[in-house]
Amino acid sequence: MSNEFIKLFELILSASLINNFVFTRFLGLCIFFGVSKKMETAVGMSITFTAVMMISAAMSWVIFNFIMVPLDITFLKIIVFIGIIAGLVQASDTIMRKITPGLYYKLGIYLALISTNCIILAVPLVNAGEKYSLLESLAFAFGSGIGFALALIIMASIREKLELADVPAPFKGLPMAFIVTGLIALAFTGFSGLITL
Amino acid sequence: MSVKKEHELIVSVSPHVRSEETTSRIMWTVSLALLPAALAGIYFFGLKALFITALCIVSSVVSERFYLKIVGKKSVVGDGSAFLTGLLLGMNMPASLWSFSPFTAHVPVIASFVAIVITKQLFGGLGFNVFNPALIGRAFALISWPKAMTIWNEPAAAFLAMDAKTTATPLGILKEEGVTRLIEVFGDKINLYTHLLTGNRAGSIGETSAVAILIGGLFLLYRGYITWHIPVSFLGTAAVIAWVFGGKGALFTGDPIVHLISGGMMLGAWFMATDYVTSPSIRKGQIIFGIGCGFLTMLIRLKGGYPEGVMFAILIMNCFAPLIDRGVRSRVFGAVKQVKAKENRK
Amino acid sequence: MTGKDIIKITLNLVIIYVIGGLILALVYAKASPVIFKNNEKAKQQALKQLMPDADDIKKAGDWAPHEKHAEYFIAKKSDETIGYVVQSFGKGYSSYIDTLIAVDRDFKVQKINILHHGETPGLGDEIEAESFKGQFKDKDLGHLKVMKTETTEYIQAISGATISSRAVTEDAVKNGVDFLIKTVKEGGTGNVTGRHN
Amino acid sequence: MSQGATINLKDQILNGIIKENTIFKLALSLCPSIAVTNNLKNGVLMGVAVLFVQVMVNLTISLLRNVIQPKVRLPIFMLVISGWVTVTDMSMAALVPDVYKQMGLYIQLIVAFASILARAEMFASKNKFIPSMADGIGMGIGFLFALTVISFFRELLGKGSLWGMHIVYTKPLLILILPAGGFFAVGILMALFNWIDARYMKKTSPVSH
Repeated sequence: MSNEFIKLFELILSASLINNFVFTRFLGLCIFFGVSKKMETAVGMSITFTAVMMISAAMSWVIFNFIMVPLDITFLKIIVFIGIIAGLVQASDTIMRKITPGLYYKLGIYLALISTNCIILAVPLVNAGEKYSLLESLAFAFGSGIGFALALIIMASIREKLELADVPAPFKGLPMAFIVTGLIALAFTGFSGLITL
Repeated sequence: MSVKKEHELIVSVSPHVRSEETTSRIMWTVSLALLPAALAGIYFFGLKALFITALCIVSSVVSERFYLKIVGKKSVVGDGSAFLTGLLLGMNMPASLWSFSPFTAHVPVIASFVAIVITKQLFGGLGFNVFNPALIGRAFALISWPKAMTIWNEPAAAFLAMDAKTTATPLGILKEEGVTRLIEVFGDKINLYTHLLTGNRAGSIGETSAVAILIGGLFLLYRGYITWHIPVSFLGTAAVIAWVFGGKGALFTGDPIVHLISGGMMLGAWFMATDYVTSPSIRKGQIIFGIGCGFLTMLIRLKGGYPEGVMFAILIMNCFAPLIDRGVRSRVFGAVKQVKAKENRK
Repeated sequence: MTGKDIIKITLNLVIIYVIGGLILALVYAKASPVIFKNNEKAKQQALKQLMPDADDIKKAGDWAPHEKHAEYFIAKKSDETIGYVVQSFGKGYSSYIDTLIAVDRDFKVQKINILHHGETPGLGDEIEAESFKGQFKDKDLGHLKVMKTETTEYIQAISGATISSRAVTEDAVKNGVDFLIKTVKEGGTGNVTGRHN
Repeated sequence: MSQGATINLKDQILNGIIKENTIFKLALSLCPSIAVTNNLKNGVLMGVAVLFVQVMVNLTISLLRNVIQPKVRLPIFMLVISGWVTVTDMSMAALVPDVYKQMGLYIQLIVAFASILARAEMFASKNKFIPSMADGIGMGIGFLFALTVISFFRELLGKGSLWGMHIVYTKPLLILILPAGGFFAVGILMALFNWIDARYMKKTSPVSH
């Protein structure tokens, strides 16, 4: 029992810090660079993203293991997973708009962006590939969400500081964002070897 | 231009820098404070150490000149910041790098370039860099040339000897073979402590002598260039974690002293983590920063893949420094707002 | 939107999805045997490389080092058993190192191969180098030990990568050989093959 | 007509490589592409895979543009894209199993490429067969070009080899094949592109205006 628990904890830690999707696998970069200009949007995106990630991972897991595996149609996983994500995003858009319009105005704008984020598709694909259990899948999704949130928030705070800086012209904007991300990735190498999965 | 730069700098780091102090005086004073530790390193590791340190300083200053010339900015090399970065970087390198078979003397040069150009100048120069330049230079070198950067010379060889024996650092022994073996290597516990305190042990050039670093650190503290917040919270957290979790098997059996005076802990806590530009500027934030550094250092040392975690810990906390500053500041503002709101309600 | 519209749109969607699904199924039907065959071929080749003398290498069973799925094989030359090949995992610095080990009938290591790992480039990845792998020739269970000093009797560690060296030697290879000795000797060779053939 | 078509084709292809280079200029579809560029072979194959998907998607959608109901066009685009990605995924698994082992996940993630959907929506759904194909080829080649350049530098400097063959027997800058170095490489190449662009624009602006 406690062994299980430790494994879940390690999964979360590994997905969020050691194998952070942004810093070690280059995923989610478009959104990462797009919404990390301001802290407020970064926080909004983080919350929405983690929530959608958990739900989509759970749904994908259930459909994959209870429908696709028995029917032997796992080769359709890309289409099915992207369909689940698009449907989920669309549904939560509609539901949020009706039930909590206040929250919708705060977080709804990020919903549309999420479906083009590769991390959200990568997580169910990894879950299916590694044959994770439901709990493990959820832990992995949560860790990945937290990792993305962490990356976004750190980046936003650094970019706010950079706004005052006199960055050389060719490096202004994205190139500099890449350099900063590289430096953060360099710092995060310190976590390597912490957990072997 | 350079006047304007200094002005900007002072604005951005105002909580520390007293207005009458110029940047250059700060830089030269910190360099002076580093001198005892650097001299101790040269004493123990010989001429090679001197060469490596000098190479780093020269490369840093040249890189800065070169870059400023290319982009057409006026030179601010006189402010001593490139010199300080070079000195710190040199002190963080193993003396064994001064070797021609295999050739590794290019490592300090490229590391200096990365430190000065990528970490500092691309961000718009001193005052705007997010990461400690010397530490990024070292991390870059460690990852690019992992072998060359982890060959450690035995200290106290002949001063002029060019090929000294290699050995493991105390932390390396601690990580792989445990504390009993470490004490065995040095004879007894007292011997171990004195070796670690004086600096008569393997390690980076400037990190070995805990006493020399402490002298420099206390000097800076006395002169008011740094405050106690970061070093004390850094070392305190590390000591507590080392004591509680550092032992084998049972809790509360670790040896905090060994952890505090080995590796780069002292140099990191007094000279790297306290860098004005890359640490939080508010006292409360500095304490959080120090605790984070201490925690991460011990996490990496005890659980991570590397035997030493000071460099990565400080770099990771550098990432968080703007966030900490923001959080602490906004909480202060938040408190004011609440009070005001209450008053308004009345 | 009228009811007719909805029906039309639904029909449109359904038809296109069905066609898409059919096309994919067709491609899958074509590709999957090739993928399967390629994987089998690659596996056979890897085995053959470890045991060049054998003319028949058959799977003998499964086992689970570090709770991972691994297989072991019996190598025969004109119907006489000349050795065994076992797959094993070692817990390395930042990954589980997937290894294949060939032993002769006296359970002396003949050759090892690293199938997959995620060790640090420049340090740990030297476990793939011939200078390291070559050391395993003719080592028996008692000599699978890592030394940091120069040695030919035991296995000499890669400088700067003791953890990875140990993971291969004292975890993957040693456990694999140990497992083989226990299963094959105690279970009896005939027994193991008999069960699976 | 054929004359016009070729000029158009050339322009469109050039547009994709330089002016609207997906990676260096538009900064789209960065994620899986950069992850696989630590060696030339993977980088080029990834570029080819994307080129193939982009062209096929453009063709399919251009063919279907009169059949698709506008209200459900996005789900249908997604289906077309993921269908072609699945085809690519399976073919690569069958044809180049050793490469596929290293970058399978990233091939599957081509689905989430914003640039492919964007071209389908902006261009292929409104244009005829041949221009759509030219557009797909242009964008795809631009992409392939960017990945080739990035992976060329990363493998040469990081591993001292090209396409798996050793050029120099040391690893000059190992960091470049690691994630941190990948970010540096892309950032510096982007800045270089910006710089060339700025220079080039300055030189040609008196002519073009």
